[in-house]
Amino acid sequence: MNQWKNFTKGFVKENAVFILLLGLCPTLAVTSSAENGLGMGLATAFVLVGSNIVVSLIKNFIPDKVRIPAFIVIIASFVTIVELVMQAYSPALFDALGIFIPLIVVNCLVLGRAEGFASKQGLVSSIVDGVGMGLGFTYALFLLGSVREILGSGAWMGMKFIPGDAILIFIMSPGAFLVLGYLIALINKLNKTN
Amino acid sequence: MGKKESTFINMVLVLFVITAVASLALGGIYNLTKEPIALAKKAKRERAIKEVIPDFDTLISYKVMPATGKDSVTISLGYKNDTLMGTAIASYSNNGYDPTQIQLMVGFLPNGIIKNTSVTQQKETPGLGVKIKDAKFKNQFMGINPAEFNLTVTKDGGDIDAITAATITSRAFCEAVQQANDVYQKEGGNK
Amino acid sequence: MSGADTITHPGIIEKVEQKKILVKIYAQSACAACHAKGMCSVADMEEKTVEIANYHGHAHKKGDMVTVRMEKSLGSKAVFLGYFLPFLLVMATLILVVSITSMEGLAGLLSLLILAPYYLALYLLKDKLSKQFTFRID
Amino acid sequence: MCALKTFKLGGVHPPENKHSADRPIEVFPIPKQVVIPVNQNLGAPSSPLIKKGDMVTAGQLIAKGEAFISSNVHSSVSGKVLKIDNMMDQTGYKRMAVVINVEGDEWDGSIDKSDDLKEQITLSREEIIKKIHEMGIVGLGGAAFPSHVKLMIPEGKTAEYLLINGVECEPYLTADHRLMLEKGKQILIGAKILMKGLGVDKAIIGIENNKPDAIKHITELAKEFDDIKVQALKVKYPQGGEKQLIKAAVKREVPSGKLPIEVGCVVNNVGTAFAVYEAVQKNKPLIERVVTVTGKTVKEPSNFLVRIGTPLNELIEKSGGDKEATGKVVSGGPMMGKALNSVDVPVVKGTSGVLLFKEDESVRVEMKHCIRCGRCIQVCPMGLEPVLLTQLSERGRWEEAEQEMVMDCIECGSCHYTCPSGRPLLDFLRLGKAKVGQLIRNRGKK
Amino acid sequence: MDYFVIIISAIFVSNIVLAQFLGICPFLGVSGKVSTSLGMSGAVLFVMTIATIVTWLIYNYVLVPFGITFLQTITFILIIASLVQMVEIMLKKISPPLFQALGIFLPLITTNCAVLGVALLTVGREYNLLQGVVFAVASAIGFGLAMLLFSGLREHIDLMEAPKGMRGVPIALVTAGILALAFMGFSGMV
Amino acid sequence: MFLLLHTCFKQESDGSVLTNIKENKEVNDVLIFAVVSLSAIGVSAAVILYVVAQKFKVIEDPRIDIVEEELPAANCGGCGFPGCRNFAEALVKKASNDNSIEGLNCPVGGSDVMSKVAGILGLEASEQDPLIAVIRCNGSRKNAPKKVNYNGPSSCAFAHALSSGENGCPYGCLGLGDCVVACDFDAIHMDPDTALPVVNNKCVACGACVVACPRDIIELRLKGKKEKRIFVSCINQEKGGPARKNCSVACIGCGKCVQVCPFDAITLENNLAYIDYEKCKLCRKCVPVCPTEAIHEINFPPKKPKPEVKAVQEVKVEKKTGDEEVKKLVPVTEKKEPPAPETDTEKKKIKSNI
Amino acid sequence: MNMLTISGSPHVHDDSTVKKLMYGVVIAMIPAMLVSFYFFGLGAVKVTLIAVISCLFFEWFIQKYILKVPVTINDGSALITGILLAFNVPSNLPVWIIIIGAFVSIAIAKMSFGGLGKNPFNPALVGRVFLLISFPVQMTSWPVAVPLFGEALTDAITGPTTLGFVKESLKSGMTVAEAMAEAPSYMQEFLGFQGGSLGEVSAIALIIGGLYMLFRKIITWHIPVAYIGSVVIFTGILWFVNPQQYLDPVFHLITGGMLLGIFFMATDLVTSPINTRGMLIFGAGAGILTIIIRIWGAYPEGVSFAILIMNAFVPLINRGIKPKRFGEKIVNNK
Ligand SMILES: Cc1cc2nc3c(=O)[nH]c(=O)nc-3n(C[C@H](O)[C@H](O)[C@H](O)COP(=O)(O)O)c2cc1C
Ligand SMILES: Cc1cc2nc3c(=O)[nH]c(=O)nc-3n(C[C@H](O)[C@H](O)[C@H](O)COP(=O)(O)O)c2cc1C
Ligand SMILES: Cc1cc2nc3c(=O)[nH]c(=O)nc-3n(C[C@H](O)[C@H](O)[C@H](O)COP(=O)(O)O)c2cc1C
Ligand SMILES: Cc1cc2nc3c(=O)[nH]c(=O)nc-3n(C[C@H](O)[C@H](O)[C@H](O)CO)c2cc1C
Ligand code: SF4
Ligand code: SF4
Ligand code: SF4
Ligand code: SF4
Ligand code: FES
Repeated sequence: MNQWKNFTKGFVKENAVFILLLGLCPTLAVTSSAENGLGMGLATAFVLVGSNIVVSLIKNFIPDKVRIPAFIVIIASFVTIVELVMQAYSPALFDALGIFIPLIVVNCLVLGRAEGFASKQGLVSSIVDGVGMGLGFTYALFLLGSVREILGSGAWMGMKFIPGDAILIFIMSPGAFLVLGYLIALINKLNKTN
Repeated sequence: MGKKESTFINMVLVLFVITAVASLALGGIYNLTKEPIALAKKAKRERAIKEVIPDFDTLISYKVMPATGKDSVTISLGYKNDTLMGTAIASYSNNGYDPTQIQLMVGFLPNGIIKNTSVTQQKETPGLGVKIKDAKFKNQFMGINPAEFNLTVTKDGGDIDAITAATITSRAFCEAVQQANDVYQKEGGNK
Repeated sequence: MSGADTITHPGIIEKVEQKKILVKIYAQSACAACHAKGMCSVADMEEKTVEIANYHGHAHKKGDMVTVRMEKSLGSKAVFLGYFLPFLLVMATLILVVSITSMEGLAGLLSLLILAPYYLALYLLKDKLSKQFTFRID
Repeated sequence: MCALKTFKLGGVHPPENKHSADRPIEVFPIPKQVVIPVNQNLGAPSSPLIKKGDMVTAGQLIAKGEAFISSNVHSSVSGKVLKIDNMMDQTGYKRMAVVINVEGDEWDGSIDKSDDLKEQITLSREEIIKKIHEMGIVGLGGAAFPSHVKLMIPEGKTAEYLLINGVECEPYLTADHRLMLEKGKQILIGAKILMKGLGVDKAIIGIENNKPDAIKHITELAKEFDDIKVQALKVKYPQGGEKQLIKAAVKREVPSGKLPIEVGCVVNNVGTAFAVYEAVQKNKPLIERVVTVTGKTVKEPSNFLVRIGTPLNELIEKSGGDKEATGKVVSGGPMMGKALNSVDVPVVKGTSGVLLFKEDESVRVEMKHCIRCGRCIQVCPMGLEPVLLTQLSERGRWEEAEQEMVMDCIECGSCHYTCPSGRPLLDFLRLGKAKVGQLIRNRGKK
Repeated sequence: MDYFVIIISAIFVSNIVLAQFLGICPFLGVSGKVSTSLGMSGAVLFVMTIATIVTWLIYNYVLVPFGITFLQTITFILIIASLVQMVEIMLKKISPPLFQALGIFLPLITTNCAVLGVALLTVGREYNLLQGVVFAVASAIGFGLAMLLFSGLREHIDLMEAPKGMRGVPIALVTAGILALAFMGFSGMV
Repeated sequence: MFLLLHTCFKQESDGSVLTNIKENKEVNDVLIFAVVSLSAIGVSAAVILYVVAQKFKVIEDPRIDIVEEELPAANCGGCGFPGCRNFAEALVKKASNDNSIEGLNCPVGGSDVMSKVAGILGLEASEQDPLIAVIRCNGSRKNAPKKVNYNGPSSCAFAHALSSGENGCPYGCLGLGDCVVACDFDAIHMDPDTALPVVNNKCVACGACVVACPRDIIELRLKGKKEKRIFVSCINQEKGGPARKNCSVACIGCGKCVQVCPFDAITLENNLAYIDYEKCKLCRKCVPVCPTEAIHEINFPPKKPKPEVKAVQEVKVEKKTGDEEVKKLVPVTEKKEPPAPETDTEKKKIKSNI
Repeated sequence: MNMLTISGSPHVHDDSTVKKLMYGVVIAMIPAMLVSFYFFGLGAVKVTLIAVISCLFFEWFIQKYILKVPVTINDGSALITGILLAFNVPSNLPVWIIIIGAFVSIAIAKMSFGGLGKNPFNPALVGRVFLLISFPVQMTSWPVAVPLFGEALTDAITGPTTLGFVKESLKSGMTVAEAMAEAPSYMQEFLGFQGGSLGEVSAIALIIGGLYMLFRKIITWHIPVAYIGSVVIFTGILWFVNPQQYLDPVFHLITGGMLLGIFFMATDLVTSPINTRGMLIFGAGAGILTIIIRIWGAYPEGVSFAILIMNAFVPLINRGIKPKRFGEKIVNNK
């Protein structure tokens, strides 16, 4: 039960993007399509789960004062792994996400979970937390990407359903801010009425 | 609690171990993915080449410096059963709308006619410059003979209809194709 | 006394010593206002304690809520001394060395090294600085 | 008379409506009962010297101001003290007042009741100040600031100019105008006395151009005095504000938070000058003043010479005020005056007029959001930003309001007058001033 | 590339915050007040410059020669993190009052992807050192400009009291969106 | 960690590449370089951070976090600190210095939270009885009809500064709701009929409204057992006559309640009775003796003989008796409108957002 | 006696109201509107009507059903936004695009911030720029102005605006003289014989409107004068240095949306600085930015962007530039 709560909190109550407003750079930058959002979300989730696991495993061996650099190294390693693997097996996505893959390192979400959760909790909880938060992040990016793609390109997951151009601005930078702004307002409202 | 204390030795040691392990692991992964990465890059290039010249089984590539640009272009000759099927020239232009180079693959049939073009890299504005990838624009280059065709946009007196509201990108595209043709004429045409 | 041109912070007196008072300021500006506060603990959110020369001589005791103020111009002066001047130094060295020697590595190294004497100079001037950057309490 | 002068910054020009301008000053009959608040001036309250049942004469001292900034109060009538109690005053709150049942009209013996003009100034500077203090003279321009205090120039400062404020920039009011026409000579002598009290050799009487007869009259009279000049001023509210008047007449700006003496000026109202004349030359305390009763529901807009303590109600009745059609009664002018809870309150030293509004005039226009038009800034004679100050005040951001100089506001109301969104700017500014003032005082205490 | 082009591009055309989406967290988090955002911008300017120099040196003189450029992410972040902490401690040691006056922006910068992003972009675009530094400085100025404008707007919005549902982050994001829209006017300038 | 790497790697790659590792000589160089450089950087970082840590770091007491978790996160400032976290810090600090957290209280969380916090810090919490805000004015439209029209911003603070208010009582509620605005907990709202604020159970006794009211009408009083409380709902200090002139339910300072109170809980000062809530035992003796019904009882069961009558309005004074002894018990249900001086013709709406 | 009313002073108010102000602007826009109807025929009427109706509708809908606040569509501000939005688009813009523009103007740029008076950015311009970026093709094909009522409805003939045309020519290496040879004469432009958005074609109509607003004291002179001044000085210098490459100030002033922006959009009370010193800076900044964008940017027209960017500076200007305070500088002539 508790683990379930642990797992679901990342979706609604503590959603990284909509509620905690963490990792907004990739959120805004790569969500010009649903697919990119999904890819970025999954990449982040992988790093999150991986580093949560490692941190929770070795937390007792790390002196307090080097814990941040140690965590950074661990996270950066996973990021590099994602970078390399994605380059090898999904080069198109890698191109699309560009610089934001290495920037997962500085996503406060990842470090925050490692530092705030995994370094204090056991392995199972950490995994559950990582998966929950990661999927929550992924779903947020996916949602944002979907809205932007539908409005901006008249397509979803690459499938075009209106011919010609849609409202281009939604796949450009102002659109990212606007859509996220109104999504957050909407979600706040839904949360309140619930 | 079994937490290690923050003594100097401890800290250095732990960080050393962590970084060492991390770098080892990464080195390992790097080695493992090196090949696939290279393969992926190659595959991407070959896919582009396949798109612009007829089917081939052997590819011979080399680089030349074009007369105009700063960087070299790669020429790939596609052979099937030792007959030259076509020449693919990876050309580029720095004059797109975005500072990022526009890179194209231009395929010439042995008779010098452009078979097709393919965009391998671009970061033009979505909805505008990106349309160079669309058939409507690209198909203008299919099957033309550059010798009797003015490879510039209509606005500059040429034969190519620019993308609406994206003349700059269209120009850059034409420029790249022109460059490929120049190189082809100089290098590949008579080989 | 006019409240213009000063930066104010609410704080709580931590310690009263003979000649000075230590006041803990609630850092309401950056971290406290940051939504990521709970999550981000990269450098352990820090509480600032400032020293105040107790020249007013009025009775303050531990635990009092007070308002700490510093002249605004000093804030920008601090940014200037702490960041902007060294930044200018680095840039100047870099450009100078590159244009003279056109060795980039050397230029980079030198421009970083120039910071050492700069901060040393600051260190030597530290007493003077401490006098300038004083806080007052109401 | 030289070219029209005025102040530069801001200002508005509301319709003048000076209906009572050609109504001579009428002596108002002594009422049956007067209510004399013991604190009628700006500053510390005075303490009563009499008790219930005492008999008093007109001009008798009944409350003494002991603090530095406070002033004496005299009985305005003769009769029996009914009670000393908390009575409602013009603020609507109850304050201590002396209630006197009028019996006859017996004056204190030392007062020279005659109409003779007494030009010779015999008292010395110190004696003048003392006399003004004793006679309970306060500024009649509105603020009711004890006049003797103004004459005691702080160390290190010197006065250069005496400015006599005959501007009367408030619409409707004509008390000063009539006084200048009818008692011009006395005012000039009063000015001379004030000059002597201040030790200055230059005086300027500022009069707005909408009173050409007063300008002409005073200029004529002033020819006798080569050190008193009349300055005609362009019509613009709030020219009568002392800082504005100084700016207009001598082109000096009183620095923020400072008094006029900072730039060598002292400003006094024409009514004050007249009261000073009477006090010094005739030994008459401030027990009566000119009050304009006017407004759209007043049949005969009038200027009355009224004993302090007379109920406003009687003034309104005498001038034919239509109470049924009246929706608002204002003590003072329409721009700065105070709306009254009730007309059963007495005339005090600071009452310059009673203004009755028709019912439909008395409710303000509907308030909307600020549209940031900046008009309030353009009309603010102090160069403040009322729109910003109001927002800060609404949100309780007092420190910022202080930094934006809310304390400089002279409460002229030009901003509110002109705001197209009908925002009650001055209301919030007052609130802000009160709170910021508190903050500053608390700071001072520590 | 021409320095002028780099500068105009980094400040206006491809503004690091409004067009590149780097450093959004401090952009939203620390922009409530103009004074704070100024302090933050100063710190970013300094750190970004120094960090770019150091990472450029490491990249070109260590990673490239040894063929281990794949380690760039991990080395860069470590370097930046310790650099920031070093500056912090130096300032504190040298002049505690100065440190106090500077506020607490430094730790915040560690997790700021703008610094790492600029370092990565610098090596990714194969700038030489001077170009890289110019790019970093211009990016920092662009960051500062965006921060400054945005904090001004937020102070204004704060005073205006947006409708309940939009208050806080949503309205800030909408404002940022319109700001980005306005900045598109600079496009095509390089 | 290796295991993990291995698994994740296994998922993503095909076996053929694995064999490459040993064959490739260059590969080992890369590995060595990687390890050496990264370790070097890592160790230097460690050294730097060590120094930093040595000279500089303040380790926060981990209990702060735990305490903060317990706190309601309302950040209302009711405790006197800028935010919940600051309060948590103060709690932990005080606990470790003085071994008690006396004097610190979270009004929102109440004694529940405080005892939990005390538990965390290993201390006994001082039991704090819950308080609630009480409106000490009943000068509703009916009881104190309006005499003038207020036409200004909806700000009690301003109206207070401007004049004595619409109903002429210089002490009473102005009805413009500064307290409502001040309350972060949605615990006060204006009753549109009476134009008086009403406090509901959401009140956490943070005191924000007490500060906001320019007339000091609101008092924090003991919530009382079963939420029963008795208080004088008036703060008018005028003498009886003037007070009654404006408001029919004003305390006239007759002192009857003082005499009748068996516990000496009531004091009379400045023509005004005040019930000390610590002394009051809720005996209700004072309620019926008050000639003006200024004493309110809340949440009491109705009195036995007339169960259908609402407690608050149980007694009604016969108007204009003058003699206070002659008063009747009149059940409210039998009455129509309480007699109010009929000068009020116009129904006053609460001034909209001025 | 009646029940008296109490309130703080002052007790009188001048007769200005928000409504009067707003309808004054509407009146000032009438000449330009008539000119647009004359030149672009029913297309212009249609665009104007749709823009106005949808702006009013969105404002009404949002206030009534979403924000649940009193509806204020009568105050005229949404009407202005609608007209100005129409003024800023070509007359053959598809209906659905106009509706999107109106939605963006009202819902995003105005109501999200709370409505009249609270928005930091000019709603009509946000709408227009949004459309310009989202629908570059539709937003930049202008029917040629045909001074025959009804004729242009067929909208077959499209051509660039004078500004776009000249810019394009200059870019492709022509000199100013060559480019201008084919452009309409200044007199034609002044009267309105040129392609372009609805409201921008006739300089004279805009000037009449602007003078009317100045006369009625709806706007002050500061922003227009600073704007025009900076444009004239900036382009004057460039022109002086190289008249072959840069256009003269008069051309810049009377072509494109310059005058429309100067008189009607830069002067929006809500989104410009609140004090006159700030207005001067605002106007000058907008002028310089307009020219920078016109000459070096991708867009031929820079007015909208320049004003929007300056809108973003307004809070800083308001904060930093204070009106001249009384007693600020002691100017005592002794
Ligand atoms: C945000 C933005 C993005 C643009 N993207 C492109 C683009 O990708 N390719 C392009 O050729 N023009 C692009 N343009 C337009 C050019 O700057 C320029 O206006 C246009 O290419 C001029 O050519 P035209 O004659 O086709 O309109 C863009 C403009 C803006 C404002
Ligand atoms: C806005 C404003 C308008 C004023 N208008 C007048 C006026 O018309 N006539 C006048 O005598 N005093 C006016 N005063 C009062 C003067 O500022 C000043 O206090 C007075 O002239 C001093 O003279 P007194 O002390 O004799 O009253 C005004 C004050 C303010 C703030
Ligand atoms: C964003 C953008 C803005 C443009 N603004 C204008 C303009 O203001 N005036 C103009 O004549 N042309 C303008 N153009 C149009 C181009 O300069 C070009 O002349 C036009 O797109 C030709 O397109 P067509 O070949 O489809 O007719 C603009 C183009 C774009 C992309
Ligand atoms: C002089 C003046 C100019 C205006 N200009 C505009 C404008 O350019 N765009 C607009 O949407 N509204 C304009 N309005 C209307 C109104 O101020 C605007 O919609 C507000 O920004 C909405 O809060 C103007 C109003 C006035 C009085
Ligand atoms: S009332 Fe105050 S703020 Fe308003 S115009 Fe007058 S001086 Fe300025
Ligand atoms: S006059 Fe009124 S609407 Fe205009 S700025 Fe001032 S407060 Fe706002
Ligand atoms: S503001 Fe008053 S009513 Fe609201 S919770 Fe605090 S004490 Fe209770
Ligand atoms: S209780 Fe006080 S604050 Fe509340 S409405 Fe009444 S007067 Fe205003
Ligand atoms: S994700 Fe970029 S700064 Fe936070």
